[in-house]
Amino acid sequence: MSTTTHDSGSNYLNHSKGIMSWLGTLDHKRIGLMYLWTVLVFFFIGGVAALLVRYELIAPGQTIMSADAYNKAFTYHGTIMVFMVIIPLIPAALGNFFLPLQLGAKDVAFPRLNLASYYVFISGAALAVTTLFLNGVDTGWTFYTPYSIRTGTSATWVLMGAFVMGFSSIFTGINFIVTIHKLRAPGLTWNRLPLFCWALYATSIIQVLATPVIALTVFLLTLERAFGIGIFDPKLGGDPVLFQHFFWFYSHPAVYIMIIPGMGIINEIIPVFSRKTVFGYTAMAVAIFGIALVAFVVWGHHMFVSNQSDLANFLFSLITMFVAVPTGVKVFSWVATMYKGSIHFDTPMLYAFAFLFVFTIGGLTGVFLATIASDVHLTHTYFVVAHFHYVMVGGTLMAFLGGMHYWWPKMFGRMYNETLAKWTCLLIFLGFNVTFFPQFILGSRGMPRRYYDYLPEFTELNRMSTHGSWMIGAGFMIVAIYMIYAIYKGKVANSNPWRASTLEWQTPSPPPHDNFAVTPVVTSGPYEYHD
Amino acid sequence: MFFVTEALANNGLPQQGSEYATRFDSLYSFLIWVSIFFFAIVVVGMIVFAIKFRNRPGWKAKNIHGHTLLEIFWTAVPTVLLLAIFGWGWMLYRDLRAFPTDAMEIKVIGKQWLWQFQYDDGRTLTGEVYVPVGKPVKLTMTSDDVLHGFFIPDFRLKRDVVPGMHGSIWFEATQEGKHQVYCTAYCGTAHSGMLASLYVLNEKDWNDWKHGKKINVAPNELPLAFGGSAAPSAAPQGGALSLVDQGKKLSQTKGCVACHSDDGSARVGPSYKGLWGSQVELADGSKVKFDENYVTESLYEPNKRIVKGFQPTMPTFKGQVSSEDINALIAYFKSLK
Amino acid sequence: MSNVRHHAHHFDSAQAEFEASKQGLWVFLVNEVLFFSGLFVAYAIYRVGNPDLLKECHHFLNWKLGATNTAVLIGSSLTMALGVTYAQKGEQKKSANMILLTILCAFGFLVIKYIEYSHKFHDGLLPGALFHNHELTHPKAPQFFSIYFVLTGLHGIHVVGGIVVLFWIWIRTLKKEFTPEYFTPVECVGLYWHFVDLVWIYLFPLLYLAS
Amino acid sequence: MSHHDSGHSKQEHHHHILPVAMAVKIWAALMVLTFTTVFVAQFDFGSLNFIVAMAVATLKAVLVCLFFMGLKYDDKQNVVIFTTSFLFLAVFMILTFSDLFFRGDVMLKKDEAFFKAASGPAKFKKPWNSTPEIVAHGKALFEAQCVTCHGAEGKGNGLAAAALNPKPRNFTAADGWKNGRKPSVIVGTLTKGLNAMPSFAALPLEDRWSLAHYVTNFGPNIDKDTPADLAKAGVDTSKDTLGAVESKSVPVEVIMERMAEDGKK
Repeated sequence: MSTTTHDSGSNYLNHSKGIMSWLGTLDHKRIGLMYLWTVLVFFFIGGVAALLVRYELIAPGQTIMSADAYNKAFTYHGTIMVFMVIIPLIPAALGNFFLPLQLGAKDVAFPRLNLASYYVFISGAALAVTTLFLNGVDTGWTFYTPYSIRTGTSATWVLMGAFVMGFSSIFTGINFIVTIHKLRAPGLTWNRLPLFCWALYATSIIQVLATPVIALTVFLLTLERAFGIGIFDPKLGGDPVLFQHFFWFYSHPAVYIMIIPGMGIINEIIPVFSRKTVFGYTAMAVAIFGIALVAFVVWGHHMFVSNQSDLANFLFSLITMFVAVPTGVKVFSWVATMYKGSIHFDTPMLYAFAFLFVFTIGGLTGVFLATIASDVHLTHTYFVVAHFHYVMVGGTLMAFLGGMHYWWPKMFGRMYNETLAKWTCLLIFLGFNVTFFPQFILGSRGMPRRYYDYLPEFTELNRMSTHGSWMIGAGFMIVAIYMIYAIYKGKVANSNPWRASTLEWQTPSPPPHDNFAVTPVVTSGPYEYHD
Repeated sequence: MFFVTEALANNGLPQQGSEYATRFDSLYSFLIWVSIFFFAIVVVGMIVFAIKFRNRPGWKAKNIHGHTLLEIFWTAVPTVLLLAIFGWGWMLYRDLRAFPTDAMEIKVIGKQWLWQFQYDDGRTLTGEVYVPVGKPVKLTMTSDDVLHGFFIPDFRLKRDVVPGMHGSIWFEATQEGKHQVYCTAYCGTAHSGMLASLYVLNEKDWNDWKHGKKINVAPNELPLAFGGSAAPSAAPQGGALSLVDQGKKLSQTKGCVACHSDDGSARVGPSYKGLWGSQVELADGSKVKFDENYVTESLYEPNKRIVKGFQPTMPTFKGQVSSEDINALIAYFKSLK
Repeated sequence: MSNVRHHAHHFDSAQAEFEASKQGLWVFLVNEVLFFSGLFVAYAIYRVGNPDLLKECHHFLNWKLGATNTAVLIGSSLTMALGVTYAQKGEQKKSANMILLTILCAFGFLVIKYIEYSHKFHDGLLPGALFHNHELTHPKAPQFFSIYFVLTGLHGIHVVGGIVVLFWIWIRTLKKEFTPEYFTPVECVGLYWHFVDLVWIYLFPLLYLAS
Repeated sequence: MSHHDSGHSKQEHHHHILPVAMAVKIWAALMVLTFTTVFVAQFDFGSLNFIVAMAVATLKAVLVCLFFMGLKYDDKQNVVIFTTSFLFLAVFMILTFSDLFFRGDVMLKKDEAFFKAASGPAKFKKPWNSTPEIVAHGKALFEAQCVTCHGAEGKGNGLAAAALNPKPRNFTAADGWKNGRKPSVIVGTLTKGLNAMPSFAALPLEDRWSLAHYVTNFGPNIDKDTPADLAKAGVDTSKDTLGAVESKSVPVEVIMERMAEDGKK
């Protein structure tokens, strides 16, 4: 693989000065960073909401807030974390930064569209967050009708926000698809494409195909609130279950928008720190696409008890089973990749371990919810809450942290404090399991989700869960501190500290404004290590 | 950590209230063991490889690109297993949906934030329902306002209650005594207060109860958060409790406590505490004395005169509370100084 | 601006940039199709679920105006296609006129729509709760008109958007910014405009001719 | 993916230019097709109309895509991309339909089981003849369904009677029976309902007969049905049973009303 070594002090960070040079930049790396900081701010807000929710639940009865305040707290936690954090987190932030680098391109196909998507995102998010200062919103992030039609809270604003943010997601999708089709470096054939790019490719396809539907759905819901168009409102002869179909046709694929990029990152990390190529490259790539496509035909498994027809229940339960097959292939292949490797225990790899551990649990509990009979008992309970946190937080967030630690030296040319990082990884991993494992038991024992108050027999498990949430919170704080410290004071990192072979490491750290002085020519697969 | 072992009893599932529940539990424990098996493969494999192939002097990684047979194997085996699991789950679900023609039917109405149960003899109960043991019972459910979810963990049974639709579930209880009912579809402020108690009675109690005689079954274990312990009423008339206790019990069984506390803390509605005889300020600014008449009016036409700072969301209890009940409630309110 | 166009730094040829932009637009159209999909699903549900619904309702839609609008849009598609052709040939003047014609057709379409809408408003044929027409008694008629208004409304919004971008390329054509080597914007706006026509090609029979 | 193996590989095919004459031909074709579809719509061929309309529309759409949008000469990638969208539109529709058009017991109107004792084998032979068993059965039903208004002794003095005007029928009195006190007549009243009394058509016919026999027993004297009356009531005395015993489906409003009344009890 050809490496381009040119050494001028100029990089994308110091290439031009002044706030305007950032706000108006067309450089995918700067846009990626702006996304990163913005998303992390929302992550903080959503996280605070989460801690409040957990703290309220530390004991039965009222602890710190009223029932209405609690309903708003979990609504904001859900809405912010889904629409403003996990969906843009990896594709828009890390993806924007590293996709062109991994392709050996100078930028994404449409830099202006890229910047536009950022501002669209900001304005949508602003719309949604404004409601914090109005009378809030208490529908839950699913906006189920008819409650979302009746509630007096300013739900309309949040719906508008979701509508607008949808377009930023679509723009990113369009951009990535074309970039991958048209801007790959010479010799970078489809079967030499890094799996992170494959993941982003699949994600983008979902974004383009699914997001417009939620846009329309929230649009209809807004009209329903404004004029009562009677499509979803039973009082006007509408069908509330139809809304759930519309909602989940997007929101189930959206779950894969959230997790597939995470899988992509793990696919990058494990080979690098095992010093060997990924096990079953083709199977990995195919599996990613398998998941992405099946994602579109399983949404009804969110509706097994919604009074949808038994035929639909049969089909959706059957098809849902097939999500587990490609997922299993990926998990097994990751483990197999380590076989006969030479494993380095750097922080990114530790996060990969953590990912495998929790994601496996998340995946397996998914089978419980795909099996229709057990779903009837478990759905709408804390079991579901635990399940999707194991996948979203345990999966996506662990992968994201892994990616941050993996690429930080490339993004800022500085190293973070390795020892501190490892201990924090352990803290977050433990805290995560302490928080969410008890919720499986709470759920199977019958505690419904979105409960402000609960029977005393659930007290200990809830208290345990709340304590765990503090560990996670502390963990993220520490990460934030040492990462930001690293940017300014961390020791300088060389251009390829992990001796990785994908293209983003073939350019100086931080990368120069136009990525590659000479367009690299690819001659072999992405993970060929010979050391 | 006693509570963990206690929580994990029976795979962390609640008591088995019906024959279906026992069959459900065998599927559930099968799923758990399958999960443990695959989890072990992944995590043990990961740990073993991590130790065995850790980076150390003299050790060099072998570049392995894949192993077709192995990959086919771990694609095929899970597929078969998953299809089997699907089949098992579907068979159980089919039983849930096959309604016996001789099932006794009770109509269920969910409204923010209480459950109403209507028997064919016209008897209407709120927040509690009585069924015979060992007889199939069918609940036909609808909602007055928003989505609700009817969930009986002991029967492993759940279904959304949708306004404008009628959905049904059925069960044949084997376990006498009280079974907790939850609302599982988020329905607003007092969502977590929207509970009910399902009492499974033996044949004798059932017949007594049907003919309005007093019965005594296991007392309701509702925690104070939901209004403290209440003995089930020998519906439709009250039992031989003191008037104040009758009132307290009514305030629980009729679901009042979902919205009105007796400790002064405001929920959806004002607390009863110290309300009696006081001048209540109304939404329109005028005042009214909280006395027998206002109590009665508030039960029959709840939204006629709303206390300042609260929403007109209370359903009418016309036809559900007798004048005896009202007297009991009044006595109870008086007792809350 | 000169007639010689320098392609953006991250493409290695104007050709590559053209191909990329065009594909980008195709992907955008995919997203557009899915955006309308929800409404077509809703439409289908009410049509199949209530076979007599459309029989009754479509009498209250003016198929003559609908047909006229179809003709107008097809005409605009022709002028648009010619606009692109002339742009490719470098015949700026003709291209500009064709684009102008397209814009006029678009306005024509909106005027006719306005006439239709005002009749509906007058007759109380309005979405859902606002519906108050006494001749049309079908219980689901309010839903039908919800779907009618949302579908045609969203399509109308797309027409307005079309007018804006058409105007933009019209000005640029007048400024002679396009050459046989560089006409990407004309091509892309063309694709978009044909898509708007495409949607109407289905809306017309589905809403007006349902018997 | 042959020549797309690398995004940077030059694609030196010059742009295809749609000839003016060709464009005009396509336009003409589209106009003709439009007239066709409008013309066809003037006649009623039943479901055929829809099929024709959709076929024509699709034909028009294909023409626009291939020529005006130039897919015919375009990069095949774009063809694939655009067709995907319709694939997923289809998925969306089909799976949503798998629910909407296959709802089983969910909707009230379809939920026969919602009506008490809707079906099952006939309990009595020739239920139009009064027997002790059938009267006993009638008594049970009466106590479940009727006492709230008609009172336990059938005096029309049940709990709800106070609220009702005209007062519920007093079965013990002989006066005021406009249509006589024959069971067949009472069955008719039970089926149709009268004044404040809702229709009990939800009860199986033989249950209505049982009730009729029971309430006639309250009275001073018992009216018998003549064969003529039975014939009038549509009873085939040659048979053993009343035939179909499943309940007539009752309009939704009636049930709603009834539930509302239950609520008030």
